[in-house]
Amino acid sequence: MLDPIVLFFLLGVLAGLSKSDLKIPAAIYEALSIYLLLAIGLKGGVELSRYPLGELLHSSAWVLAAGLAIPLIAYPVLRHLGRFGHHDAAAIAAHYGSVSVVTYSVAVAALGEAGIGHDGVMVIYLVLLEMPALLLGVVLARLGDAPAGGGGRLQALRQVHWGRLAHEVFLGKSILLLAGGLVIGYVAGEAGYAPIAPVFRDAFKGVLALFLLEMGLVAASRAGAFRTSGVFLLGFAIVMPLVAAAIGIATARQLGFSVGNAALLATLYASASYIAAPAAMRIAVPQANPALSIGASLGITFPFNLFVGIPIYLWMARTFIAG
Amino acid sequence: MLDPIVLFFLLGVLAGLSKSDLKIPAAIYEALSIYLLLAIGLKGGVELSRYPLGELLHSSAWVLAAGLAIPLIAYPVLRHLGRFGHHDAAAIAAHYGSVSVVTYSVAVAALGEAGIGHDGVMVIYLVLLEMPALLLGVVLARLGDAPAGGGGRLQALRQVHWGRLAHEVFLGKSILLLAGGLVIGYVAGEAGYAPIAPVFRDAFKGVLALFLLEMGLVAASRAGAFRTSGVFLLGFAIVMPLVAAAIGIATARQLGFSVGNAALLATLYASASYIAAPAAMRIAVPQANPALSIGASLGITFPFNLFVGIPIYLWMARTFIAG
Amino acid sequence: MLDPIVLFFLLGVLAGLSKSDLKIPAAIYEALSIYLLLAIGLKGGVELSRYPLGELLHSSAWVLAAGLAIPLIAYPVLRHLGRFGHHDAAAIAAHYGSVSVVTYSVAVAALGEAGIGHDGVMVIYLVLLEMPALLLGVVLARLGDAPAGGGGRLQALRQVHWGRLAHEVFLGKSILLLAGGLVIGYVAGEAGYAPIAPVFRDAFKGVLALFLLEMGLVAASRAGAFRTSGVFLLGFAIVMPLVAAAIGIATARQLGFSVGNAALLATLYASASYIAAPAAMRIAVPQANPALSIGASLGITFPFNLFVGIPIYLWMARTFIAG
Amino acid sequence: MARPAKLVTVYCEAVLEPLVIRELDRLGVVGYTVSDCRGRGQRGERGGQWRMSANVRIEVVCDPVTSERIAAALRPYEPDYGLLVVRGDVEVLN
Amino acid sequence: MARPAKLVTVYCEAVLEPLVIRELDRLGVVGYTVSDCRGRGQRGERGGQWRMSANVRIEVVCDPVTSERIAAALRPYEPDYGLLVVRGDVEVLN
Amino acid sequence: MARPAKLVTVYCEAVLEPLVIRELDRLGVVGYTVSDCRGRGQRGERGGQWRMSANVRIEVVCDPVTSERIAAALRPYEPDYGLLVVRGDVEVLN
Ligand SMILES: Nc1ncnc2c1ncn2[C@@H]1O[C@H](COP(=O)(O)O)[C@@H](O)[C@H]1O
Ligand SMILES: Nc1ncnc2c1ncn2[C@@H]1O[C@H](COP(=O)(O)O)[C@@H](O)[C@H]1O
Ligand SMILES: Nc1ncnc2c1ncn2[C@@H]1O[C@H](COP(=O)(O)O)[C@@H](O)[C@H]1O
Ligand code: NA
Ligand code: NA
Ligand code: NA
Repeated sequence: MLDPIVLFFLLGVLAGLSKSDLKIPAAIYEALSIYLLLAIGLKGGVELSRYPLGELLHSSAWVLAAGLAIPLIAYPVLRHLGRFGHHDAAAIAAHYGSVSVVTYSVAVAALGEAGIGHDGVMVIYLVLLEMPALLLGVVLARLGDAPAGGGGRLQALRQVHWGRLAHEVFLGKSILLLAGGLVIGYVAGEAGYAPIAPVFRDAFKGVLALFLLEMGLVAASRAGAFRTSGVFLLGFAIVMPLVAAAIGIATARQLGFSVGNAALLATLYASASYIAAPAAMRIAVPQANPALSIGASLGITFPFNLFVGIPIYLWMARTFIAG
Repeated sequence: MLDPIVLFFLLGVLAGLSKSDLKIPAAIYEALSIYLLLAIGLKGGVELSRYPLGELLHSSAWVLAAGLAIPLIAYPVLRHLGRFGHHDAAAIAAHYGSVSVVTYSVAVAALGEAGIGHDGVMVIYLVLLEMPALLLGVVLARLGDAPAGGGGRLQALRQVHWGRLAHEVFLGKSILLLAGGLVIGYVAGEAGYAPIAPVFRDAFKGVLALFLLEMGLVAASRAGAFRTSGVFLLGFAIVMPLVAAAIGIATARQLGFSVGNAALLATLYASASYIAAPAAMRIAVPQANPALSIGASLGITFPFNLFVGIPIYLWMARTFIAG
Repeated sequence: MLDPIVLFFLLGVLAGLSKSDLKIPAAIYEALSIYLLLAIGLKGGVELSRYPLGELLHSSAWVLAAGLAIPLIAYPVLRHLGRFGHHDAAAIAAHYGSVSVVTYSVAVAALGEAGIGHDGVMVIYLVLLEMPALLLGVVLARLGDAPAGGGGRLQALRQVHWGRLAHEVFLGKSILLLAGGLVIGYVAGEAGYAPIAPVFRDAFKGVLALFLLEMGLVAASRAGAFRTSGVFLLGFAIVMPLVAAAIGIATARQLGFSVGNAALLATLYASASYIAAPAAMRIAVPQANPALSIGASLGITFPFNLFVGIPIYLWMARTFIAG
Repeated sequence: MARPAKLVTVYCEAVLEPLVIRELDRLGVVGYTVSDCRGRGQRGERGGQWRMSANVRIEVVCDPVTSERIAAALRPYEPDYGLLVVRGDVEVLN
Repeated sequence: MARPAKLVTVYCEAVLEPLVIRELDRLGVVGYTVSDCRGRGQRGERGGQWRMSANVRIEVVCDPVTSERIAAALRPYEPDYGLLVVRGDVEVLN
Repeated sequence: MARPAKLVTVYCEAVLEPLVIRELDRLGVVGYTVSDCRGRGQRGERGGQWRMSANVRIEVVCDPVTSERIAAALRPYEPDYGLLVVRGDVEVLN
């Protein structure tokens, strides 16, 4: 049930840990991530045109609301069980509330491998879930800064540079490319998509393989940083995705999703961001130590989802969703 | 009639103007432009083998001669109506006399969209038109430097480093890759082209989309520079392409071109260079302000052609050329 | 019989020698070489699953042993006939003992062009032959450092940092990507390979063309360095591949290889490394002048093989191997 | 001809670049040069594999007073970001 | 061991690079180092998105007389091109 | 506030980078910054087209004693590799 594509990640990790001279230039990393975001957006946009928008609107509200539960669960757990400071707890919670484009793509590949269908519009949820958790993370961090009492809290929130934050989050390249691709795909439709499909559809999985190789190299470079962060974070980075996936399955069931869609929603909830979240949190909550949040999301949760999580979420969907 | 591919340009402009953190690395920009130039050359070369060369030679002389009218019209207009100095007038005239590979490619896509055929050998004209206008631009600039009287003029022209200029122009990467691709495509023929076609033909439009995204980012970074150059240049950057396109249609009619070929010739004439011309003019006429010529050609004329010009030129071809 | 793809190399050489402004960014060079190595490994791995491994093991021992004859012939020739110092002789011998991935790929294309089949598992030999010659080269260099007498020699070998050398050689990106691709391809099999095949199989030849363009640029930048190294090295760089190819044909005959496989083995033996070897030798035998070894392998032998060698090796295989 | 000046070099995380430029804007500093780099410091290795581990070097040629102001303006970023600010003496030759 | 020298740093438009190198050739300067960068100056922002807006930094370690000659050779380019030339004192350690 | 220090700049072949870093490790030097560059020197032009012709610039801000040690540690590489080590005076502003 494991797609062989995940082996590229392992190869990257091996190269990184063994200090091989294999290096993927930063310009290529940028190009690959731009491609993946655009390609996913485009595909979602093309499929959107065939979908009843009213139904989507209704589901979206639910998916968003349930999605925000994840950072709201993660924050107190990290703060009180994990004894992290409020900055770190908020930043990590934001990473886990947001989503991972690559994890989603590997799950789509795994569905294909297993012969299970899904709706392309699931990408909408990917776009929707990317950013609210980041805003919530900033709110949690600022509330933690505030002196006790409602007045102090309100003032703390007022001190956030909301404009700059919104800019950072909504005009970050992730949202811009995903949403931009969505709109272009919607406008282009099947006919307009066809001539660019050799690049944006047929090449997708091969490029994803190259990106996973690079992710492995990056994750390996994070191994050291993680070692310092202790056993609690390791456990959190494995248990949190499972809890989030369960929330995803419950939400999917509630909304009458198909097995494939349910598995993808579970995967989205379970995935942690490492493109949009790290950059946004570094600017908005600079007091948080990025080694912790990136170490957990990229160093543990990402490979866990790739190798163990996705098969579990697929099993969960098959078991708890009526075919 | 608008190809959805132009939306990628809009997305790039939006990202640039909103100061998003989306950046396409310079190395990728280079790679994409190398690819586009080579791919266009190759395609033209493959088609060249099926074409009567004698006829092509005859047309080429006409196309070149009519093409040189464009900078010769543009220069006095810019100099006297626009009150530009002779360096700036000459540099801008050179940009509009030369051609844009991407505009040409989008026009080819638009023809495809509209179900109108064209000859692949039109690429020959793209190659031919790229560089004479640049030489003419340098001549105009140097003549402007000269004291009054025929003797002064001759001496001014003698002072041009013709060797270095020819090197800059003929061995610039644009000509080298277009002409190189042409020769390789011609030698390879259909059979030799087939195994590289997945990269150079099937992927063309998708890569063009990515390049347009990048062009949008670059054009947005030019917006400020353009604001200073005033209303005259804005008008010039819109009217000049229309005039040039009319010359193109007339020339095409004269040569008995098909509707598709006529639309492409009009587009070539109407397009302004921003790969070969800026680099060559910067070296050969350093006194000219590049913000003006690049602002006009890339900031105004390029998007104008994409969104408004190409549909107009297509309409012109359909109206004035006998099907 | 010449594949038109080699014309891309000529175009690159032309651009380089004429000092055109065409530059392929280093990041793109890196990306292309990573792609080629991975793609070749993957393809070999997929084909490996259909092949009797026992037979392969037996052939491999022979292929390796015969392959090591090449540096052992090259070294004394360079040392005594060419009057090179032992460091340079050892480094050059190592380059010629190792193999060139691109030369191999062009030979595969030439076989396709000529309609001659071959086994994908030949890639195994490519992987196997890449590195032992490098180790041998280091041994030869160190033995040359040693004072006369067996004891001195042993001690010289003891002084080699074998661990670091093995790291450099086995975890260099060439071996890592080739071997990694091999394993992934083997595990994935045809079914797992199919979805990434548009990138790793269909695009292969087009990307190879782009890489050859870049190789031409690099080779041109080596032209000056080579001029100083004299006529002997020029002769060596042409005769050595022919001798090596002859050893390859003899070995292939001995092992009962098909015509296509024999031509590929001859090409592997005849090819000289310029990805793995230069980097490894620069670290392990720093006293050697890289201008000599790279000038010979990349400046002479590589184009010689492309344009003259491969057709000869193909002819040799056809003549001396029973169809 | 040669005019003495200070060369301030800021080594910092790539994500900090826009914030540093904003501080330069506030101080009215027009000229600067940025280049991409990687490195290591108190906060560990930053290998440049991706944006989160990339560094930049920002160079500003300016007068001594401005150089002090730049240093002061960047001080608040120090506790939270990888940052090194050094200053040397140069002459401007044009 | 340590030999005093001048470090001349030229910040300029990327298209100017071959012209600067040609001037160095004329002056008989063998050694130099070039790196790609972006920046801002009197002529606005040069963000490095494409070659026309890219900058380079050219560093030359040389003796004081040569440094003067380099500055003089580059002066003619100043009116037409984005260009900044600075000089500092260094010691060559090898 | 401003603390005097030395800025050691090592220009060398890209393949030498890991070896230089290893020497820094041995000397207990924590901080350094690396950037990619190209150039020309006694050993001809290194145009940066591929790794074998790429250069790097390694900068280390350190105290005078360490700067001497770095120079000494790199001396053995000099005969076999393209390498230039220079040192200048800077002040650390943070
Ligand atoms: N002593 C140093 N010399 C040169 N660069 C340094 C030094 N210390 C830090 N850096 C650079 O500044 C960045 C951030 O440093 P730090 O905050 O100490 O981790 C590093 O990644 C290096 O690029
Ligand atoms: N004061 C400065 N400090 C550092 N770099 C500068 C400065 N002024 C200009 N530059 C660099 O030189 C380039 C050209 O400058 P300019 O001609 O003033 O536009 C700029 O794009 C910057 O990279
Ligand atoms: N005088 C110099 N000024 C600046 N950089 C230099 C100088 N000499 C050498 N380099 C750099 O050091 C590298 C190796 O120099 P070399 O060993 O002399 O070939 C060159 O490729 C340049 O990048
Ligand atoms: Na999540
Ligand atoms: Na034109
Ligand atoms: Na060989």
